[in-house]
Amino acid sequence: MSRFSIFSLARNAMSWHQNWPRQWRSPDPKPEYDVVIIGAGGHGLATAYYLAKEHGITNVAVIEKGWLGGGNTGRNTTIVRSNYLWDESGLFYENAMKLWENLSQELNYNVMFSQRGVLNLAHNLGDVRESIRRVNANNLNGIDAEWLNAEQVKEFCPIINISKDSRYPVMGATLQRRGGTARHDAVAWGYARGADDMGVDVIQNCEVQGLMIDNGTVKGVRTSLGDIKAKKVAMACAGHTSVVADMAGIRLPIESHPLQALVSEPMKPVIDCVVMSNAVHVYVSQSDKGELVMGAGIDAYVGYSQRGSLHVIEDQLGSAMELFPLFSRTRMMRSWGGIVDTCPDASPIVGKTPVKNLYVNAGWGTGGFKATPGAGWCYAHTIAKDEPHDLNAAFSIDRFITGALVDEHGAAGVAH
Amino acid sequence: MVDTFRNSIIAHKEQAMINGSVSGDQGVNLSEIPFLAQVNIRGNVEDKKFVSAVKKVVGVAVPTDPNTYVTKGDFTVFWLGPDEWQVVGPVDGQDDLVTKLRDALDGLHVAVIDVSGNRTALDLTGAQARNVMKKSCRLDMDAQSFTPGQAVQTRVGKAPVLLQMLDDKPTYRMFVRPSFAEYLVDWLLDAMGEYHHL
Amino acid sequence: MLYIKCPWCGERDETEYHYGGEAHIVRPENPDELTDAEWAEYVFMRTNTKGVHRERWVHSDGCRRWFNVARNTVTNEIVSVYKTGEKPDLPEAVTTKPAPAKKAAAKKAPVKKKEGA
Amino acid sequence: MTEKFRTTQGTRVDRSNVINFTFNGKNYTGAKGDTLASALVANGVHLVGRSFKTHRPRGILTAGSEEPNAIIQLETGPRSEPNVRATQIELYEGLTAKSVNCWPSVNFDLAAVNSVASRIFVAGFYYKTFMDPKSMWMTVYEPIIRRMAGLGVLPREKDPDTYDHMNEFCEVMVVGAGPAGLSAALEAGRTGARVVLCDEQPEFGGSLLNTKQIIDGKPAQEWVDTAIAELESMDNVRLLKRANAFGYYDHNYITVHERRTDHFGPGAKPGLSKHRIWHFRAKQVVLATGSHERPLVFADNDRPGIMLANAGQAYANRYGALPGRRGVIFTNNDSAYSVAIDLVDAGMDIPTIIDLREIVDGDLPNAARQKGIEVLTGSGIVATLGRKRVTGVEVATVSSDGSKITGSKRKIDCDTILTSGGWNPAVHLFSQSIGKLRYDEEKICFVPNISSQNERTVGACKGSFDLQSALDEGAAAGAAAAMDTGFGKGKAKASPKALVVEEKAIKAYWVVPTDHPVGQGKRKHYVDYQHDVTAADIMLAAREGMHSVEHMKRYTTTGMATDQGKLSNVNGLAILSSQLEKDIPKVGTTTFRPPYTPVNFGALAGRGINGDLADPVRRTSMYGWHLENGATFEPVGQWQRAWYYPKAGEDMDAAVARETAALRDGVGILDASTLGKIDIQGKDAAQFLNLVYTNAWLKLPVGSCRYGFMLKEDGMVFDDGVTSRLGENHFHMTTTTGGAAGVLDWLEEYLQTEWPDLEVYCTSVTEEWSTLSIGGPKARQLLEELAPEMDFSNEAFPFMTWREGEVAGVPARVFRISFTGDLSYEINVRNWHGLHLWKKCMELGEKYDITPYGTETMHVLRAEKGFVIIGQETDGTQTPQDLGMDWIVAKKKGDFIGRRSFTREDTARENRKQLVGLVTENPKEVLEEGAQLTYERVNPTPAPMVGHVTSSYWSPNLGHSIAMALVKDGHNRMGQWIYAHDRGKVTKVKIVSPVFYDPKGERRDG
Repeated sequence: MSRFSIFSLARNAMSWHQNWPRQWRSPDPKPEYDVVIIGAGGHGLATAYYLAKEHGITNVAVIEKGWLGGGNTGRNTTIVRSNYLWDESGLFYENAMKLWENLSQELNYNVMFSQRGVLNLAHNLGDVRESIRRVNANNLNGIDAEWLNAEQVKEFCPIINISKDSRYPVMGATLQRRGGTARHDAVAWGYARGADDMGVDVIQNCEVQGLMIDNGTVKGVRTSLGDIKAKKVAMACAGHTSVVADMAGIRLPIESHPLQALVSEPMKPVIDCVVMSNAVHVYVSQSDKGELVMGAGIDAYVGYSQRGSLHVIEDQLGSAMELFPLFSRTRMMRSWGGIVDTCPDASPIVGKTPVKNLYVNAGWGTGGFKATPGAGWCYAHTIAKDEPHDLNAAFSIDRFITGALVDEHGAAGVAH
Repeated sequence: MVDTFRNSIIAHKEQAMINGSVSGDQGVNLSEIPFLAQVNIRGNVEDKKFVSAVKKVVGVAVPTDPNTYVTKGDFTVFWLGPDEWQVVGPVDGQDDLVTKLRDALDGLHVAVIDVSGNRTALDLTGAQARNVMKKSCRLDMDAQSFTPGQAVQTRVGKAPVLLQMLDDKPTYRMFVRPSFAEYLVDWLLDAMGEYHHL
Repeated sequence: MLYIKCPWCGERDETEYHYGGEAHIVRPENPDELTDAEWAEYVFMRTNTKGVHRERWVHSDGCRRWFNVARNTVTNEIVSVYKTGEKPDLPEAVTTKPAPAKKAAAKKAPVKKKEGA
Repeated sequence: MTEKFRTTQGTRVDRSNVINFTFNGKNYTGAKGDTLASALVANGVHLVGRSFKTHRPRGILTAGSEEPNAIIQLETGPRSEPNVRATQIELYEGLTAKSVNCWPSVNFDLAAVNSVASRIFVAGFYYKTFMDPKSMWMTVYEPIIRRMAGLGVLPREKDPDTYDHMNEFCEVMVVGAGPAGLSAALEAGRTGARVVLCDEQPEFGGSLLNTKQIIDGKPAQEWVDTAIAELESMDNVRLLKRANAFGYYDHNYITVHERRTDHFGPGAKPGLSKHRIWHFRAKQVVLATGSHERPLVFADNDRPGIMLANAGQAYANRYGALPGRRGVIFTNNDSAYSVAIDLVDAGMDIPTIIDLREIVDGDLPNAARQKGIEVLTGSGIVATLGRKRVTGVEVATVSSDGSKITGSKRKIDCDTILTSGGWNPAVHLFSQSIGKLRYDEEKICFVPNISSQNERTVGACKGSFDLQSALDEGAAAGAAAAMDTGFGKGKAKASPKALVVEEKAIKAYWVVPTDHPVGQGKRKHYVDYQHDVTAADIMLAAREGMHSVEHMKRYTTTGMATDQGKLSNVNGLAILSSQLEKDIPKVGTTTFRPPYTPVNFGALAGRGINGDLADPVRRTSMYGWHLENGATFEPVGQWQRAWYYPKAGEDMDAAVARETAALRDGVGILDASTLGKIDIQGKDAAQFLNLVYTNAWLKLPVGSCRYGFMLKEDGMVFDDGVTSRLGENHFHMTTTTGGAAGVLDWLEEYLQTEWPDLEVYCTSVTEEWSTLSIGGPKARQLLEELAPEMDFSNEAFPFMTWREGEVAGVPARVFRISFTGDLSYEINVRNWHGLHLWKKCMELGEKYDITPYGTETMHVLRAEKGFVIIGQETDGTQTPQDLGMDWIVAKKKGDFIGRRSFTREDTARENRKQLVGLVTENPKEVLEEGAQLTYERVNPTPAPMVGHVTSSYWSPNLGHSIAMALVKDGHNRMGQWIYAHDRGKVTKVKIVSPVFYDPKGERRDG
């Protein structure tokens, strides 16, 4: 792999950039792989990368019905944080955070991970109580978290309206300084390039049409490009997990919902951090291009349409205007939808399935992007060792039978 | 005897409603009609005993067409659901009405509940009233679609209301829960604002 | 903004309703006789259909009735609206009742072909 | 300064109506009917902006909303607006605007030094660098990038303008008021159906405003005028100008953004909303959105003075503003020839037309030749000259495959280049409606293929570029659409006859060669102007493996600028596919998402920019009194509840100390009206309660009350409340404030879907009743005065019973229940009597020093008694057993909602987190709610947390702090010392019973 750097850029500039190699190949599927990963989003590609890097398993295919990184990886609002409430989630996301912090160097691909700080606003006494509870849990888990009062919030994010008469008075906020944003496409591309370099086949425009299962053990996948044998098959297909799992006769506690986001026209910087408010379904940051990147709430109904209803955005912007009055005169330039797979306890499922050698990584709701490196890392371990890592042991399907849920509605909620 | 103990929850908005109203034939007028008698009836419309008993008291059979109301004398009966109606009568009429209904319906599987305090009423009337409603309500408000004789449960602004089309002036009557009343008044006055500037 | 026809009140905007999740999941008669897994199946497991999905809505701002909607979750086309206890009139391919995993998988094969994965 | 380029013709401006405006600090004049762009053109101003990345000088490229270069900051102060397209803003007296993203000025822009480094600034360069040293990304690189980025500047003040929404319904919605749209609206309108016609322009007519076409032997404008007149005469037709249909959502929901007052100037129309969003629910939709001209991609095709051909035509014909003195035209199709002819007629010198096609023999080209215009065939512009304004071109014959220059170069002087690369139907709304597109090999563009909603596409938007087809298709679609909604017979009357000049085929030619290979020299072929994306960038992306059109777009940022790819998408896609040697349809299509053009946040929020209208604040009947008497409020859901009532000089602690004391020693009064209340009737009512509550209800005597828990099927507590038996088959249920609506929906869900045979009716009466809670040892005395007829003795009116009677002269239900542990009565009176009763209580209670108290004091008092609050002691993960309330779970009554979950492995676990009380080692120390708990003082990281503090208060009555907490295995650890952690502070605490006060319950009887 030719290393990226200012020097390689300069060198290639001399030859008018004619000699840059492909960042990844477009191989035809081999008849058999040790591991076939379904879904070339951030999670699938990261899993392949760590399978190769950490476990030396390189005979791996990542198959994708569309284009790599084209699902939720390329549709989210790029927020990264690890300030989750429960030990299981907090430690899992913190592991991801640590991987984020070196990801550009690890992948030799600038994913523009920008730790500009994430504020989670509190608008009522219940919010305040839960925020402090979460800050303390984070601190004891070694996750950076602070509680700011309204004035400190104003100091950190000067454009925010902390007036007491506001419809949504700001009573304070939690701050995770190490939280921030990243360039979502670059994450997928960086992992794809890294995995490809270690011999992983990333096969795009290859749609899964069935799973080959022989008395309770998965043997491969049937695809639009023909059958592919596999010793192990790992699902990493987010919103479509139920559809693929159904091919194996597996039912999951997952519902897929439309989740909308939008960007404004690019403007000179007005907000330098990430602000999230569960209560009013607003979360916003400003991209390096100057666009306000905002997310809305999840549409209530099951949907695979990658489009939501305008009223969700209208209501969200009403709330946003109360928090950031100056947003009123900018414009929505583009809006879009993703399909988020949600679990009843707002926590993911990462582990084994009732079918031998078939693995599932799903149910991320709105946490998927921020989890990418950690999910890939743990999932790779789970696949390689055929048992979950301590960090994802709690996120099994069984918890819905035993009742040991990891209820993150408080901390995850609609927030991203 | 007149009840001197009662207060409308939006009594303090009276002046604002007067000031916010726009006079003239292109105007629009907002006012409160407080303290109407309101009784909620649940029952089985298949049961002839139920239907006739109600009719005996209020003078008219409960409407079975969704989104409609019928008026007879002092009483107006609104369809709220397949087994739910609301009778609206004159101020102070509720006690008598409830007693008569409970007696008439005794022994049937019904519910007769005095809900006179559960909603107050706002009248929006005048040439611009329809436009104000179009700004406020997601239903088809055009003259051919929503006509006198119709009433719907829906939202005006973000407030749940029972919305009655009274006449072609047009006049809309909104039955709104007291906790939402001030919000609804503020919303409607805001929506009426531009007609001061025509 | 979906436009949903309440079986009683007629067509209203989505905002007047609340979504009630997958339809036709019947509460077990005797929960005590179920294994934990069977109970979890009732409480948590969902079909999450890509394609025509039978789901429940309640007309919260209107008549407060719960009813069923068959909606294509890809196009949002509403195929059928029917009252609780009624049967929808749907093309055979999509009327297979979601339920115990394996059977469902086998049965729903035609749907899958149609909808793709 | 006079309008040097203003012609005597130009049909749509009123030269006699002179308008003064300022651009980049200089004063100019324009005419009524001008856009800012046309006025600038009339003044010979073309340098209007700088590109996003390399800050190259840029000029006005288009005459419409797709403009990528002429992006300006309109006005200053609170009404300033960033990123306005000069081509869209109508000129008004005193208009002030300046270019964005350039410093110190658009003429001399320091950041233009970027272009020096442009050789490094290729597609995706930033993914390849700025990585080392790691620390510099946040400290150096990114801050610089952020400073450079962005276009306009947001005003800091709150928006002084207002916005609103309108909800409308119609049978036929027609989008676009060009020839096709006008015909459609006419035919549909004539049937009497409700018809809406909207167009983003201030005038109807679409392309006919810019061209000189003939309909029925007369100038097309005459037909337009009569059509508009007829439409205006129809009551069933709504006409919306300056109204951009920006979204086509599910179920024929079309959203339109109308700019109501912008053309009058800022603040000129007080009382009127600046913008309005229209929500249209249409039975049928006709899309007549026209098409966008496509630029040709050639060397240095971005200099000011280079313009789309149809834009030049619009400026000359519509606005009477010549794009320049001497222009050449560069095309691959016939349409540009009519532009040449019009411009010559308008007085511009057009010496040459450069045509990429070898054979050019259409009627239009020949007409142009007759006007003495030289036509160079098989030729292309291989270089352009000039910097802040184009000064000339180099032309040469080029190979038809685009690979190279085949002839010798020839220089032509000019100040204007008008280019046409063909046309892209504006299929954005069609695509939003999830209609499927098809690539048309002959027309070289994407056209609508399969509709997915009740919609028809007509005219140029369908790829039917000639006027007659537009008229015919529009009329037919209008009539058919109306018929589908039950209006008319579906037959359109014969549409007028347009004079159609047949056009010869267009030639696909995606990149015009220059004297060095594309990307390997100084000359740049721009595809996305605003983002400085060149053909070379796209080719690089392809080389690097970005083979999906989406990868290419994201890697190069093609189509991500404010025009959202209206100009660049198809060129970009075509260049990518030729690079991959694949057919365009194989490489991909372009998808479009709302909005069609950007829409102001304020407009989308509508009245909602006023937060109090965006989300209702709910108030009780006593709210006004609380306000007047200095209450501080706490938001609980949408409700505003009195939190505490500070007297002069009191802080919260002092106020709460005073209020709690009153409750324990005297009498206090609380507004509890927000509790949910549900009337439950029917012969199966008790049985129903047995199913939804954990405890038993069949035997509850009439006149008695009982506290209950509701669980979800997962066995976790989700609501609680006291329910009273009013009659054998009649109950009055109360719920939490936040839970009210949810609980009623949930009860109905089970009644209607699971147990339809139960004879039970549930009705919300939350707001029928105002609820006052009167508590404290002196409560009984006060009640006896308030209601002389009633007997409040313990014998006649024991704890957990209710009585009906007259209180303070009004009918009331009095419930003897207590959330404080002390003697307490909850009085329910009709909502409109609430304020009266409250005042009466204050009046009669004065001698007992009656004290109004708020939610904070209520919370302290209930905590002293160990009563839980749903949502504070619970978070959806607690069973009744966890809360130490096994007593509330009936063992024998059989099934109830959630019961089965108790026996699941984790739920049955002995050592779950359980509710306990905590006292601090130092009794004066009050724990922080949300403090986390550990068994040991010193812990590793991560520390093993065993629970958290749910409630914590200073208890004035007990003289020490109290707290409630959920602690792992807490019930077995009474008396043990553990540790509370709050942001570094560690406090030693003892596990005790959560009942701190009057454990025997002796005080509740007074």
